Amino acid sequence: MPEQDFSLKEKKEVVYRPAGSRRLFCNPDADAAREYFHQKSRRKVDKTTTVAEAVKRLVCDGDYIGVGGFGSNRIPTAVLHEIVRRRKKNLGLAGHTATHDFQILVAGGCINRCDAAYIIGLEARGLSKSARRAVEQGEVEITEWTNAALAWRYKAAAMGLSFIPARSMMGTDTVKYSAAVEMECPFTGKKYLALPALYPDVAIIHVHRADVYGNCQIDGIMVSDYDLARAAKKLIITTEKLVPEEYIRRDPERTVIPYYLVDAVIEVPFGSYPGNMPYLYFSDEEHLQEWLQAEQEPESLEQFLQKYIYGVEDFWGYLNLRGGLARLSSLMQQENLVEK
Amino acid sequence: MPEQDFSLKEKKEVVYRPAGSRRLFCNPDADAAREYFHQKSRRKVDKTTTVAEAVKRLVCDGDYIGVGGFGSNRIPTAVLHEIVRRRKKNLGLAGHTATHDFQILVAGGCINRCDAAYIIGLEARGLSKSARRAVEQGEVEITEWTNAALAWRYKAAAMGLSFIPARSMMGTDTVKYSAAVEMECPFTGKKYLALPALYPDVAIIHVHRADVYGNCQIDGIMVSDYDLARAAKKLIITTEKLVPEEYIRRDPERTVIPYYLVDAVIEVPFGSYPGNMPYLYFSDEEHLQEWLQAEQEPESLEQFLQKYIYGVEDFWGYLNLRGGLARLSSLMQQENLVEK
Amino acid sequence: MEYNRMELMICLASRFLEDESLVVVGTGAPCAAAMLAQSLYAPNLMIMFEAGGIGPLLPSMPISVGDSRTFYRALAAGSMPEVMETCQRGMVDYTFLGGAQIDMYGNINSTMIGRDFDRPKVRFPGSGGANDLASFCWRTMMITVQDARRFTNNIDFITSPGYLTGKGAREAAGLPPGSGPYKVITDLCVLGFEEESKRMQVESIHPGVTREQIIENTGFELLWSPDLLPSEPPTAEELKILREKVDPYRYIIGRN
Amino acid sequence: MEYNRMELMICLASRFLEDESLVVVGTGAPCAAAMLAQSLYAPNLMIMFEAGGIGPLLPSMPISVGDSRTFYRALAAGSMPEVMETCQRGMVDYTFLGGAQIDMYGNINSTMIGRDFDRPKVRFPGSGGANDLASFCWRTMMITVQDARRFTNNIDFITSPGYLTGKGAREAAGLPPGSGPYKVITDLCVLGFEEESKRMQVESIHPGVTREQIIENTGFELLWSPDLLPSEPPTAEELKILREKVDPYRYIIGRN
Repeated sequence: MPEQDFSLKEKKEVVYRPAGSRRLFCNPDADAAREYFHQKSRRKVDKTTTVAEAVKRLVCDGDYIGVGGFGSNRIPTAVLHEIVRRRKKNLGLAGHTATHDFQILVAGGCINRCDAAYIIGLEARGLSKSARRAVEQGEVEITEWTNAALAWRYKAAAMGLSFIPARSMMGTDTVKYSAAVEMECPFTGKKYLALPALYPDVAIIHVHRADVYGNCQIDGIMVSDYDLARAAKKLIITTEKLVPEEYIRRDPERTVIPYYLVDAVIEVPFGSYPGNMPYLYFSDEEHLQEWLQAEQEPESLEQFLQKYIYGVEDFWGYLNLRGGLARLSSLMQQENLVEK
Repeated sequence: MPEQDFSLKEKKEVVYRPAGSRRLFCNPDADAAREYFHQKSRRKVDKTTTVAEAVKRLVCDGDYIGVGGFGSNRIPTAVLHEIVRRRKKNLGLAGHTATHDFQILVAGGCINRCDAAYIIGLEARGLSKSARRAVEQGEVEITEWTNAALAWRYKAAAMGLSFIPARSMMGTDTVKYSAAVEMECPFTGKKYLALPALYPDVAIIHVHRADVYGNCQIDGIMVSDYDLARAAKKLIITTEKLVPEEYIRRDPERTVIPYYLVDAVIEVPFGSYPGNMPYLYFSDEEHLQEWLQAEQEPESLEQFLQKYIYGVEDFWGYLNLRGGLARLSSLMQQENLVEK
Repeated sequence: MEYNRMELMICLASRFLEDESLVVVGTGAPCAAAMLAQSLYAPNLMIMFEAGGIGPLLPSMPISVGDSRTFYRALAAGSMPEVMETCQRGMVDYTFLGGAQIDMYGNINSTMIGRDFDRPKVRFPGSGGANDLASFCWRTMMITVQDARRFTNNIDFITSPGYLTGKGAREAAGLPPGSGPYKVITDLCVLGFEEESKRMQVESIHPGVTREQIIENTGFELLWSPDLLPSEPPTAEELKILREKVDPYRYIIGRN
Repeated sequence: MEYNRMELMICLASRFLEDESLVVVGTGAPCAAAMLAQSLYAPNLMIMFEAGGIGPLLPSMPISVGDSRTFYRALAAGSMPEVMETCQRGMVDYTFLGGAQIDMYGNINSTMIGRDFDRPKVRFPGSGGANDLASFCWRTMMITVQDARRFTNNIDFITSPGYLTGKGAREAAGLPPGSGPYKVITDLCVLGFEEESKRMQVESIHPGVTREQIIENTGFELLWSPDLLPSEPPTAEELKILREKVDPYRYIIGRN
């Protein structure tokens, strides 16, 4: 067989071109991130706290946040409500299929910038009127991406890089309104897009099980949370259930988030409601429609937020207003395909 | 807060420089790989076969192969022996902690080129004399890498890319004897290494459980097999146990290799012997020492190979020569820390 | 047998999905078409969802591409990177997209109406995974009602790539060669893309629809296949399975 | 209390590992040092192995960095990319390397002896993960016997980076700033690296060892710390735990 050699034989001048003209909100520099991670505590201590305390301590005005799950599935609703309740301002958001999560944060006026792949919509359920208005009126500054691009931007950060190549977005307006760079492959000379690493200031992820140190298990699809948990500087975990460390050690291949990534752990049963928590409870479609309806007018939205978020002390208050265990029990039956 | 913008504002001329002078054995072009994957069968049919048949059909002289597991742990020994027994020639190998696997293939004279991160040694057990001799005498052409570099080269391929950036190897002779390229980050201007994607012609992975279609579960550490399975053009799976498809569907988060990646499935209980199969059986250290001893002289090695590989019909023959179930049962006890 | 236009589109779409292939779908009509294909034409068509579901036994229509149904008794509950990378690697044969506008090259807008990005007249969700799927999957399909505002060359924003400006343009932009739009299934006709120009071309006309109707409802000049055929209406078997098994609660087919 | 040089080196190394930190170790002495540290000084030191084991309760010394012991009742059984990326991201504090040669900047050779790469006089395994760990982990340590052939500036192949050619050279080469060699623990002394020159410097001398012995056994000119101290010999407690708990079968400490 011929002795083929696919290596680059001599130096080559190439050009990096901005492929998009929009703002890159977060510093992609891996060294800056390394500095942060260098000093990040690796203490293996009991990190359980309350949602209120975690948001107070770890979510600062101006922070850029990443939300786990997939819009209306396995989202950390309790923390999102608390961010609204504490009237956090000027947050940035990674809009990687941001549906109900985006809707909550925009309704609360918390977001002023967004890396958008999917926003405003609630998939098959329709569009959020208030989120749409906020974007149409320029209240939220947008840089465009795609779901894969944001997933890979997390991955680049999780890998400790400042960029990663990709092959989508090219040729479209999506890339023109992004902050990606056009480059070429050093080996093949083919055109590639360079995506900047995305290191969010804080990530919030809802999981099925965690121990008090923050070792976490997630059932069902992972979406992008393996990478998001590693990319984020600060990480807040809400969990359906606290389990002993021994439980984690019994099945170590199930640990997707090890404790040293985690800053706070809060047990919040039904913490993804009205979202769908795989194997536990289905989404409350009736209540999501109530949300969409309430958003038709600013006044009705304000009343709605007053009732369900500002007017209750915590997530338990919200769940009780929503019918408490009776309602949740029917969502559990739906999830498990129990026919009545 | 200031409106920082980390994007590239205008075009920039940069230089790609070969960082190493050695041969790049495999084509990193993602489009060439896409062409292959385009025509690769997605048939969900019973793919069970024999080790002999799989090697005959899927491992061609000259192929570049990737081996799952970690040198002496969860390696596909039965297939490696068959490759030797069938006297396959001029194979290339990804030497990502290649220990006993490398030792077997080199003893059989099957390898003529190797992307080397860790070769020749058997970790704490010592060095393989015949593997060492083959490399020292130039019988195996070497390009240097590191374990992470090879892991990421698989990852680049699994992602469908032709390259991926990395931050190790720089400044050393390791990189000078690699085929990596020095480049810079489009966002930070910092120096990076570009690693070429590695799409092996064939990968061989031993797993704990698979169904007849090739949906696989692996217990314990994954090493690089998630990416290797996706990077390879052809994929041979040996499994400790065949399970019904229903078993796979019961716990879909455990599927690390879906069927459409797989070309052949062979049930080979104890298929990693004398390697360590997590939770099932420990490595046979006595036999690995016997290997190292036999390699002291070419004649003793030839006798050894004659006895254990050429002289037996299949892997059962080898296991029987090694003491069969009595021996295996003691390795099972060792693995499970049963004290006698 | 009577049928509505949604049923017609789903049945027609289902026939284009070859057996033993992989398809990434979203919610709604595409998912219904894939489920129908599995029942009738392509028992080993494997359905994937961009959030990570791979090969589920769908118990009902999902409401989100990431809800529990998308990995119910699945072959794998993976991740978004896993599915997107499988697409980027060239392993995925089909995908379906939707959008507010489509032009004659199959470029799709699902981002905004208006020309000022910072003050869009109407803002839509954006790409989601659509741009990625359109970039990577070998054959992109679309199921949509057809009207002249939607089928327009005056497209405000190209969210997802069709053939961009014509033959070779995808490759010149850096997109993987050989992929691109395949079929557009509307309530009036089935459209493909002419090989040389990569422009949209009518391949079959639905029962009761005239050429003039199609022209009226298209904002750009259409090509017409030399082998123009009447669309085969849904069979009784297709309709039975679609109504009884795929979408018994008429979530999708009731939207007509 | 009597002790051999392997026991001495392991005990000294263990004292450098701060509690609440992460360390990637290999088999042998480094693993023993980390286990000893966990028992005495750093109960929440977390041990990782490059093949994927994270936070095991090690039941015995592993024979491979990927064997079952490395993830026995672990906090996570991950992957090689996971561990390497955790290092590249800057989350890992310590690592230990070995090698056939080391120079005054802490550059390590574990690849070959000789100058012709295609016909090495002696070929060793190569980097494995060593180069990666030396590039990424904040503090790299080495446990080794000291002799003039091993401690040489006439190093045949730089497998893993120390400070390369001195201060700033790692950064200039593109390696992450702030990382690098930290301590070299030998059978004669403990060496650090002088801040300005990044050259190896003796920090403490083991009981019964003379300066002359150290000089004789080093192939390059050493620096001497102004705060030069005698090395603290192993305590009875250290030896007890090392012998009874960490390495009861004397796999490592018996190698003296």
